[in-house]
Parts: sequence; C-alpha cells; structure tokens
Amino acid sequence: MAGTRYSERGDHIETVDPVTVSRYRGITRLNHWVTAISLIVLALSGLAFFTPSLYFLTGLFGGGQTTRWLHPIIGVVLFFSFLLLFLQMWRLNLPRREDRVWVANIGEVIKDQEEKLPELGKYNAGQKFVFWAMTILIVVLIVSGIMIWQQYFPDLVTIPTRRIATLVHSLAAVGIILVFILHVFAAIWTRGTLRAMTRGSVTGGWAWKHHRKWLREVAGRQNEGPAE
Amino acid sequence: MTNSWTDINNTDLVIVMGGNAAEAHPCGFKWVTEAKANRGAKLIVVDPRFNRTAAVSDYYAPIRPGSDIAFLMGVIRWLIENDKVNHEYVTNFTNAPFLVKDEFGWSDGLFTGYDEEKRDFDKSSWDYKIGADGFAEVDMTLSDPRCVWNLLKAHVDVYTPEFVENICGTPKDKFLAICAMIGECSAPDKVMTSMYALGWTQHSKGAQNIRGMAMVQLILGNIGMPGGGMNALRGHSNIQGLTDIGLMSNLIPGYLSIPTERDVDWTTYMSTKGFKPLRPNQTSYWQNYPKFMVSFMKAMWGDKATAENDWAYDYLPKLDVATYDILRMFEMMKQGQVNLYFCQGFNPLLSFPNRAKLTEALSNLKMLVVMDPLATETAHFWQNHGEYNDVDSAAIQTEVLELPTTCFAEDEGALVNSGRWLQWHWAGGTPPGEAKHDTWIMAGIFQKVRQLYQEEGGVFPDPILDLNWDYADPAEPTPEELARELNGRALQPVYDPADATKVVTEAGKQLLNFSQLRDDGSTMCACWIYSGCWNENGNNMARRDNSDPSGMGVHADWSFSWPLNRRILYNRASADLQGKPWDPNRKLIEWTGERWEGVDVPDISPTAKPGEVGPYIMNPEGVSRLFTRGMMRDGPFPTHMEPFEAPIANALNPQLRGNPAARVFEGDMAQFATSEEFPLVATSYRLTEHFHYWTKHNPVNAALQPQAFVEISVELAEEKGIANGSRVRIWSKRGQIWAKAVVTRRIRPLTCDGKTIHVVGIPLHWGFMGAAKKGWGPNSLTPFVGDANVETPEFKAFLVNVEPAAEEPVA
Amino acid sequence: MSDTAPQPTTAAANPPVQALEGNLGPAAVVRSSAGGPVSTEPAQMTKVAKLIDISKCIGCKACQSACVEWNDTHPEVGVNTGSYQNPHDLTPEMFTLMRFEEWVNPDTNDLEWLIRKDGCMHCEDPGCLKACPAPGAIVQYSNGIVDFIHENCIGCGYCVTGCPFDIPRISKVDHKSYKCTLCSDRVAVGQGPACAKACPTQAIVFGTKDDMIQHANGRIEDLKSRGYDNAGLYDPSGVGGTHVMYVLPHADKPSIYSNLPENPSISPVVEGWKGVTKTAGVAAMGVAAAGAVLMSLFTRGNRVAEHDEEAAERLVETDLKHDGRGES
Amino acid sequence: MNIDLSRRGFLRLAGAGVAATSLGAMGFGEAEAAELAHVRAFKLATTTETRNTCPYCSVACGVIMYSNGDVKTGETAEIIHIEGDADHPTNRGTLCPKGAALKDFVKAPTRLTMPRHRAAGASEFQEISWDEALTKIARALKDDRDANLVQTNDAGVTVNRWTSTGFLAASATTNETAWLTYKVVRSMGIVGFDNQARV
Repeated sequence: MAGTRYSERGDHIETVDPVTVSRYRGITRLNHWVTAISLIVLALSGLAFFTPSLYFLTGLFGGGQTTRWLHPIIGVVLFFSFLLLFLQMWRLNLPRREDRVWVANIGEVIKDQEEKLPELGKYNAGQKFVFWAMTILIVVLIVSGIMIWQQYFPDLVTIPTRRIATLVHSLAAVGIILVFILHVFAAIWTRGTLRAMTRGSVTGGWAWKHHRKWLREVAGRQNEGPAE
Repeated sequence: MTNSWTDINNTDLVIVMGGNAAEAHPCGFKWVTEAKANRGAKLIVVDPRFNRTAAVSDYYAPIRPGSDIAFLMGVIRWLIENDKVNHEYVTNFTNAPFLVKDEFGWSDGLFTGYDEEKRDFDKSSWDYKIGADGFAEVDMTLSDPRCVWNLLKAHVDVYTPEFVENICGTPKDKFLAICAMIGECSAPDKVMTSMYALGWTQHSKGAQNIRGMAMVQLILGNIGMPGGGMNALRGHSNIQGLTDIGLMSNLIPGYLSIPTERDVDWTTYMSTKGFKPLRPNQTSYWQNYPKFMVSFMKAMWGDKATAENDWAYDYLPKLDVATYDILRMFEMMKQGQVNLYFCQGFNPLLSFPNRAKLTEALSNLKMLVVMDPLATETAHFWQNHGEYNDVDSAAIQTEVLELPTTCFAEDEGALVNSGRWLQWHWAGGTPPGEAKHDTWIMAGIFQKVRQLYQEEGGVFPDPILDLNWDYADPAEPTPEELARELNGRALQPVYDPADATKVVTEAGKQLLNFSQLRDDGSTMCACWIYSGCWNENGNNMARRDNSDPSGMGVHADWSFSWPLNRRILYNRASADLQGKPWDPNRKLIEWTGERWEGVDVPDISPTAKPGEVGPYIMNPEGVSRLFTRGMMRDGPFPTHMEPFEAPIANALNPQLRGNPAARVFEGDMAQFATSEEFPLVATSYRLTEHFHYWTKHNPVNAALQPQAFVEISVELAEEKGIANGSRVRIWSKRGQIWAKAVVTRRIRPLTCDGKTIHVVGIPLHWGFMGAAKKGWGPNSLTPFVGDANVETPEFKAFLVNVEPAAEEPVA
Repeated sequence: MSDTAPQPTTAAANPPVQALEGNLGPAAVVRSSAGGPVSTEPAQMTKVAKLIDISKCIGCKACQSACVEWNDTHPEVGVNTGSYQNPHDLTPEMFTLMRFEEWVNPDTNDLEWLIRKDGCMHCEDPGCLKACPAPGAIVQYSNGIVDFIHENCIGCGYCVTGCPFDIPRISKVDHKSYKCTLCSDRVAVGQGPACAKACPTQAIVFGTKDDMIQHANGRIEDLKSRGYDNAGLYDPSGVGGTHVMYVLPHADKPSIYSNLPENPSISPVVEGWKGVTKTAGVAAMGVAAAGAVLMSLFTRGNRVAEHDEEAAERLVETDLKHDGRGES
Repeated sequence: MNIDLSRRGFLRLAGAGVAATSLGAMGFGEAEAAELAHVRAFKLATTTETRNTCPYCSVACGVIMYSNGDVKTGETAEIIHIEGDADHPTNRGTLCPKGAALKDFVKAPTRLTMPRHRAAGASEFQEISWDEALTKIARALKDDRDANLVQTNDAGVTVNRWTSTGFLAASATTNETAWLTYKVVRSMGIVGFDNQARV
C-alpha cells in the first residue's frame, strides 16, 4: 500500500464536484480550539500580571485573586491539550527538503507568485515553524510556570532560581504571544484556511494552491479502497 | 534582693552565677545592659551552660554543677592573698575582729561537733568568746589567731586555683581572670553586684553557696552600696510577699517564728528572742520582737488575745520538728499520715522532686483541694495521660476538688517584688465563668468550718471561733480591709515613748509605721515589716510618682518598699566609718554631723553616731557576719560539699556524701545513684520563653518553645550516637523521661579530678496539660533531698544517663 | 546616662486610647506597586527606623511574642528540631523571628551565640514593591515604612521573588502575602512598633532614622571599647538603605548572623524582568498585533483562484478515471 | 487611678537614651493627620486602661490591660490587649516573652471556669456547685482536725498542732490573699504549711 508521506490517513476527498478535501477530524478541531482558547485565556491573564497597564484584564476573570489561581490551572490544561495536538501532528511537521526552497522564496509567497514555489505536503514551513515554536515555548512555560506556582509549589526551587524562572516565563510568554499573532494572521491572510479548523475541510483549489503534494497523495489514495 | 532592680544601673561589675537573669528575669536584666551601656560595666557569667545571659556577657567561664562553694572560697582566698580587700569595711563592718571559741575547728571537710548518727552538728563551739562584760571579745588589729579573719584565712587556704580547677572544671586561667575582675571592686569607688537565683538555692547546701558570695561582697565592701549587694532574683511575682507574711511551716509574718515544743510558754518563747547587743551601743533591732509579736497576736485574735492569756499563746501550734516543709509533708503523705491537702495556685506534681514518689503520696490522700486559674497536672494526677501520666485511675481513691480562681487580671491587691516593693494593682477583667477570688474561697471555707464548730462543738475550737473576723462582708473581706490589717492600727491611743502624755496615734487610726508598735496590746499589726504601707496617708503601695531626682534609680515615691520605704538594705554601710560615702559619685546617705540624710531612707537610727553604732542594726553584733556562729546547721563558714549524687568523691573527705547535715528520709538514700551507674551530671533550669508550668497553657508561648528537650554537648552526642533534634531517653535512679536532643557547643565536657564530666541540661517547663506538646519535667528524675537549712530540693545537680530513643509515633 | 542631645525618639510610651486620626493614608504614600495611586504632594514625614542592636539582644523572643499579640496572629505549636528557633522560619502568622547561630570566633577561639531578629527590613528601594503586579498592594509611606495592603494583594508570590531578604510569606488560608508592617497602625498614631516597646533590654529601639544612626554610633563606640574592632551599622546601600537596621559586633561579616546578606540589592534578574523585558515585550507584542491587523485590513490577502479549483478537479478526476470508475 | 498623672512617661530612659514618643519628631500631629485608609484601625481606641503588675517573675513589671468594658463601673470587661507600662520605673514599658503574652494566660483555653469534683476511683471530673464544694471541704477539715489535732505532747506541753492536713500556698496571690490564708490556716493549727519559696 502507498505510504502516507504528505498526509494523515484520515485526510480524504470529501466531494468531487466541487472538490473538497477533509483536512482535520472533528476531534482534532476540538483539540485545537481547546488549546487556542486556553492560550487566549492565558495570554490575557498573564498579561495582567506582566504589566500594570494591562492589570485591568484581571477584571475579565473576576479580580486578581481569581486570575492568580486560574492562570496556572489553564496553563496545565493548555499543556495537555497541546500535547494531544502534538502527537497528532508532529510527523508531518518534520522539516522536508522543499521547505528550504519555500522559505527561500518567502517573498513570492507574500506576493502570491507561485511559479518559483515547490509543491508542499500538508504543512508549509511557516506552519511548521509555528508548530515547533509553540511546542518549545509551551514546554518552557509549563516548566518555569510550575517553578513560580506559589499556591502549590512555594518551595520547589530556591528564590534565585525562581527569579530566573519568572524572567524566562515572561520572555517565553512574549514569544508565544508573537507566534500566536503570526499564526492567527497567517490563517486569516491565507483565505480559505480557517474552514480547515471550523468545517474541517478545504477546497480542492486551496489544497492545490498551498499543499499540492498533500492533495496528490490524498487523491491518489482514492483508488485504494472505496472513497465513500 | 538587698538592692532594687533599678539600682543595678549603678554597678561596675555584674556577676551572674547560680542564676540566668537574662532568661529568667529579662526586664530586670535590662538594668545590666543599661549599666554596661551607661557606665561601661562588665558582665561575668559563671554557669555550666553558655546560656542567654552569657550571650551578652564580657566574660564567661564554665563550672560543674554543685561545685560553687569551692569556686567562691577560691575567690576569697585570691582576694586575701592579693590584698584585694576593703580593710576599713572588713574591720569595722564585719565580725572579722571577733574572737571565736578555742574549741571551734575544721578538719576533713567537717566542723567540730559532728554526729554522724543524727546527721547533725553540736554547734556549741561555733561561737564567740564572751568577755566578763557580757560582750563578745574582739581584736581590732586582726592579729589574734582566733579572730574570725584569721580563721577565715586558714579555712580558705585549701582552695587554691589548682584545687578550684580540679573540683569545678573551670580552667585556671579563666578562674584567675575572673578573680582579677572581681578584685578591682575592692576599691571604694568600684562596686560589684551579685545576681543569683535557684542555680544556687536548689542544692543540698544552697544556703552556703549564697553565704559564700555574701562573704565575697563583704570583703569587697559591696554590701549596702548602690550598685552592689546580694541580689536574690525571686522566682515568682509574690514569693517575697508570701515569705514576708510567713506562709511557711515555722514562720509568723515579718520573720517571727512559730514556737517549738521547747517554748513551753510565752516567757520561755520570748527569752529566746529579742537578742541583747553583743557589743556596746549596738542597736540589735530584734529587741523590739515583743512589740511585733503582740501586735501580730492582736491581729489574729483581737480582744481574745490578752496579757492575761499570754496573748493567746496557746492558740499557736508548737513545732516538734524544725519544719513541716514540703518534703516532709510528701514523705508523711507517702507514709499515709496525711489525709487532706490543699494546693493554692501551686503545682507540686511538677515542682517537687521524684515525681513517682509524689504520685504515690498524693494517691494516699483522702482529699486533695486545688485552687487555680488553670487546669494543673496536680489536679489531674489521678488521670491517665498515656506515657505522660501512666496511672490507674480506678486504683486511686483520692477525692479531688478543683476550684477555679481568678488570675491577676481579675483581682486587686499588692505583690512584693524581688526588690521588696509592695506594688498595688487593680482588676481590669471579668472572671471567666464561676471563677472566684482566693479571698472569697478562703473566707467561704473558714465560715463553713467555724459554723460547724459553732453547731457541733469539737476539739479545741477556740482559735477558730475567736479568730478576728471583723470585715464588712464576712464572706469576702476586701483587699483594702486586709491591707490595712497588714499595716496595723491603734486599738487604744498610742503615746509617744518620750512623752507619755502625747498621743501619736488615736485609737482606730492606722499606724504611721512599725515604730509605733507596742507590746501592751494597744496596737495590732499583721506584718510589722509592712507597717507604713497603708497608713493615714492612704495606700502608699499605689503611689505612682516615677520621678528619680538623684538619677540613682531610687524612685522613693513609687509604691512602697519595706521596711519603711527603704530601697537599699544596710545602706548605712554605703558610707565609711566617719559616715562619708565610700564613693562620692554614688552618694546614697551621709552623716551630716547631727544626723543621717540622703536620697534613701537610712538603714539606721537617723541620729546614731557613725563609729559608735554599727551599720548592721538587725544583728546583735552591730556588724555583718563572715562567721555565722551556730545559725546555720551545716557550718559557720561555707565548706566544699559534693551533691548527694556526684561524679567524683568529696576531695576534702571521700567518706562524705552530699551535705553531712542535710536531712535524708529513710528510703530516699537508697535511691541516690553513684557515678558508676549514672555517669552524667544533670542540671535543671528555666527557659525564657516559659514561666514554670503556666505558660505552656498559652498558645503564644507554646509556639515559641513547643516541645520538651534536653541540651547535650557535641562530644556527648557523638559518644552516644545522638543526632541533633532526635529523641532521647534520659533516666535516673528514680525515673525516666523522653525529650528531643538539642546538641550544642554551648555545653562543653569538663575535666574534674582527672575524669571527663558531661553535663546534661534539662529545661523544666513541660507536662501533660496545656497547649504545648506533652512532655516531662526534670522532677521525674531528681533526688528527694533538700538543703540542710531551708529544705530547698537539690534540683541543680544530680546524676542521669542518656541514650538515643525511637521517634515518637505520630499520633 | 549621657547628656548628648538630641536623644533618639523611641517607642517607650503608652498607647493612646482616645480615637486618634492616623497619619498613614493615601496622602503619605510615595510609592505604590504596579502603578497604584501615590500622593501627588505627599505629607513629608521624618524618616523612621528600627534599630536592632545584636550586642544587647538576649534572644528572649519578647519581640515575637509582642508581635503575635499586637497583630493577632496565631503561629502554630510546632516541634523542637534541635534548636531554640521557633517557629523554624517566618510564616504568615509570624512576622519576626529570632535566628540562633553558634559561632566560634576564629580570632579568640571563644564561642559566640549570635542571635538575630529577622523580619522585614523596610528597604528604601523595596524589591517586593518593584516585583508586585497588583496596583496598590504594596505601598511605601514617606516615613519609609513599606506596607502590604491586603485588600489589593492577589497572592502571586512575586514579592517573595523580589525581596532580597526572603521575608514575605504567602498565607495558605487567604492567599495573601504577610510580613512585618513596622506596626504601621501604631506608628500612624505616634507609637513605636510592638516589638521595640516590648524588648526587655532595648536591643530594639525605634525613632527617626537620624536618631537611630546617632544612637547606633554610640553603641558601636561601646562595642569597639570592648574589643569588637569591626563593630558597625548595617544599613545596606544596595537597597537604598533600610528602615530596619542592625548594630553588628562583626559588621565585616554579616553572613555569620544567620546569613544576613553581605550586599543586598534587588536582583538584576528582577530588574531585567520588570524593566527591559516588560517594555520591550509590550512593544513587540503591540507592534506585531498592530501590524497583523493592518495587513489583514489593507492587503488583499492570499486568495485561491478559479484555475486552482479547476486544477484540483482535474487532478481528482484523472485519478478517478485512471482506475476506470469515472463515468457517472 | 492615676493614669493621667502617669501619662507623663519618662523624659529620658537611661542608656538606650530614649524618650517618650514625640509625635512632632516623627511628623505627626493634626497638621499631617490624614484619613486612615490603609493601615489597620488602631485597636486600642476607646478601650479602658487598667494598671496591673505581671504575675510571673519577681521583677514585677508594670502592665496596662486594655479592655472593652470597665469593671470599676460594674460592667463586664473583656481584656483585648496587655502591654508594658512605660511609666513603670523597672520595666519602662518593656515585657519579656511571657509578659508580652499575658493576654493568652487570661484567655488560656485551659482556664478553669467551674468547680469540679473527682470521686474516689473516677476517671473524670464532674462539675459541682460552689456550695457543695465548700461544704465537702469544711466537713473534711473538721472531721480530720477533730480526729488528729495534737493538743499536748508526751511531756504534757500544750502544742495544738495539726499535721494530718497540709496547705500549700501560692506564689502569685496578693499579700491580702496571703494574709487571709495565713489567718485561716494558722487558726486551725495547721503546721504543714508552705509556699513556692523553696522551689
């Protein structure tokens, strides 16, 4: 049987005319949105502690005390939720040769000139960057976060370490928020992308344009076994 | 205390030995730190432990528990040898020149007249040579070999620095350094003060420890001096008052004494009192004894005490033994000879030695009555508290009544502090539940007993029926009524002795002070030394003028200080033979040429000429005593004695065990251990976070020092394999306890007689009631023996053993 | 007693019982955490200080006792762990603590029992206040007192991170941070702190900072006369000086006193975190967010064209035809 | 009571070279008085002061008890705070760790509030009334005294000595209580009489 080098097993052609391709299963989408919402909550609550100018954000959660205990708990939720996502996606996010070409021609991408761009699998280098950046930052955040989790781990590390952890945590937080902005922006800027995480499918054209190898592989899989 | 707390600010050198003032009396110790900060005073601490007083001392030296006399006699020897002596003081203000009977002598650690059977001395030879004129013979040149001074020299000769080091374990160089510091205070303008407490009293020779230092102070000329004196830091807020008022087996208020069987009648009794002067022109104030005694009898039995019935002399009990002190009473209890026992704010189960014996004794009572603000161990002695009080309740037939009393905050009256200040206080809180004043309880008991005798008659009811009880409310006499009785009042007009027509005090009026007491029944006074505390000027104990014009901490208008509002006892001795202050910068009183004047009330008749009348007016000699004649059971000079449980033999006489004159009950001797069985020397003490067994009931103090522990040296810990903070078992020949080990460098092994001596420190605050963790006090281990003179138990030097123990199961 | 005027002012007075207006309110606040409200023209009060003279301290814990009674805290009854130190550490219920250290002086070979009263140092430049994210949870009054305003405290523990002396403790009960207030409620009505009032040997004295320094100099003189050549005042400049100072017999080695910091200052890490990281981070995020929004609004975005759809259909169809299942 | 007189305090306390707090010196007083928005309300305001002395050791430090309610006017008074009396010559307002926690003694969880009786062999106390308690005691005293008072010794000397009942007096009661206790105990002929002086 043909291997799945560019797609997940579950990816398949949903309809032929017009062509729509299933990209994310429901469970995956749910997983994604739980992660997304956690991240947003964390960003908002975290920012409240990060700078006084945003302290008012604690109001969203019912005051400083609530925000203080909520933030780390959501952090744990995010961690495990992202972990699931990671397990589903890490293989296709491994770098490929064509990624280098794509990155080299990132300008073309912005200008929407496809001639020079290589055919891509399920994810392009930008998406992969977001994926790995998130992965690393979330690990950093959860580790440093636990070190400064006053309520349950007051004496886990020494105060000097705790100071560093606090600094690292805030730096990582800034980082993840930047990545998050990039992620959201890309998803919106690249029209036709959002439905992948809402309806779960993309148009054939979108797939052809952005992830042709992926499309070919999915389409090519149709002859093995019924597509229905 | 001969001086007051605030007077310590006038000192140049403080020696804390036999006490731990910083921990047991922090706010009094303030004046030590003040003296250090203000006048560069130095602080010496001599103690088995480097305690919290030592933490702020200028010089610390260790000493083996129970070896203080050797140390002090060594100091005296050094002072004499190096001529650090205030000669004018010694010659004129002490009995140094007095000649002692030729029969008197000392050898092998014993004075003449010892009877091993009776464990007592025949003291007849311990006295002065009395001349034909009836006065004691003296040699003011101090050259006669039989004069006290030369006998003292001979007596201390054995106490060389080497001897001291060998007995006390105090390194010779440290001992000599301390001698040098003390020696400086023989100068008229340098003064040392001694602050001691139960570290000296709780020995079988406690009284002699204190005499030892008192002699040092006399030789230096520091008694009567501002910033000097012998300062006994009393342990409890009113223990001074209760002793003044004579709540002891053999006392009558004001240090008069309960008759013994030998005092068959009033005349015989009086013949042994009211001493005549032993030297010409001396005051011998006790000549007024009859006035104090008659006034007391009138206070007790009012009109029923008459000249005809010898002032109701038969109403007083007569003693057949020296005292029925606590040790004797518990011994009798053990023997089943006591049926009823009352504990008024007292917790003997933790306070007296050999707890096992105490529990056995209490179990033999028919009834125990405890009056206390708190739930004490004594009141619960019959209740099983697991290993902490492992008794079989069902087997204990003692009926117990636990009566809730008010505490300080809810009652009014006066307490006498260590400096003899009678300070009035007021109630500020409502008593909890049905807690009652002790006065209400005592009156209630008495009223009911009297009623029973009225209704049923009974054996010799007279002293009860006739007891003077003219209080507005017989059910609860007020503090004011009682305080007025303590001061005394005129029952008939009191006339001026100089002019029999002149009335000094009208009948019914309060007496001015004890100078107005009479022996003809015209005055009543419960406690002569307090007279003046509540006279017609009002309640002098409530005076609150804290001004101190002299800047010497006299505070003459603050409360009332007995006697006669005098703040420093023997203050006449603060001036030289001519009546000039030894130190012009420390002028307390001075002879103006006609009279004595100064910032304190002179401790002598205002017109008594210096040089004629000696400064120690209470003594028939008119001077102080380096040699105490027959007044102490165990010797006229302090001599080195080992504790009953000692790690080494008595170097002066290996046959002697403990104090040869101390009373030991049958059976207790068998419970004394030898160093073969129990090699470690233990000593007990207070910690500053707690007060005896009370504050463990307070959550705050319990948190500050929560759990029983013992302190041992790093060396002993290594030897026994004991880790810091681990649980250990400590046992003596009389019992065992468990506690946490505090392994510290503040206790060091000592070398005595070639042996390495380890000291185990045992704080005393824990029991099985209250807020702190349950534990034991040292009294589960201590020997049942007291001081030869005053029966204070030997809590400060005994033998134990220590071993690691399994940790307490977490309950 | 010495007549050198002026005498330091201290806590040696009895508290008033009439209702007095306190003077430590918003009007006296000169610093407030996380941009909390500060007084525009603060009442300029004389700087106060508590001076702890280690050479006079007998380690009696009266200060701990008085602190508990005044502040109505309830430290738990613990156990003995082989030391006099109880409780074993500062807690939300124990704002001050005697720390005991047995030290053998290498010069004299004598044992010295070093006892230090630990507690908030009331830094002129308070790390806790700097680190605190909750506006107005930590304030500094113009007399130098650093106080926690518990209504505003969120219990995040940043003050613990910020403090160079490891002082604040977060309550497990109400999740608020606690430390010595220098008895701000007493000082507000002209009283000194409860510990200074109680201290039996007056090892703790309280008054204007100038007077305390003057008093300290007298003490240091006395100590030098007793052979403590390195006696000195501990008023660390790294935190701008403190309003709780020590007289140390061995001022050359503060660390022997239960690890009293040699040169305390707010950790550069904390400075970095609250300084550049905060500003730079906010800027970066701001720019990024704004940029993204602008681009999404004003650029056309990347759209899929019709020919892409056709291409996709062709691809799919050919694949289907290929295995001859195309006809519909 | 002399509260007002004693307000004066000390102008100079020896050594520590300290003086009564001067509001001015620390920037206090009407001018700067601001609303008490932040600091805890001063808890002694409008309480009643009563002078007392510490019941623990013999330094006898002066203390001031602060209560809600005034016993002197017959009100129920609850002591809410105790601290040193700065006017007292000895302690000058200072207190040791025991004295500083006196309130805890007054309010100790183990304070006694009711007379209790433990019957022979019982393992618990039972509460009883004061009258029952005092009656039991009086009866026991009379019976034992009638049975065991030694009126004369072998030599026929009147001794009127009672040794089978003993009384331990307290160490912290007032002189007045002590004197009343002395009268009662001695009038009965009790010689087994002692106090804490020995220990």
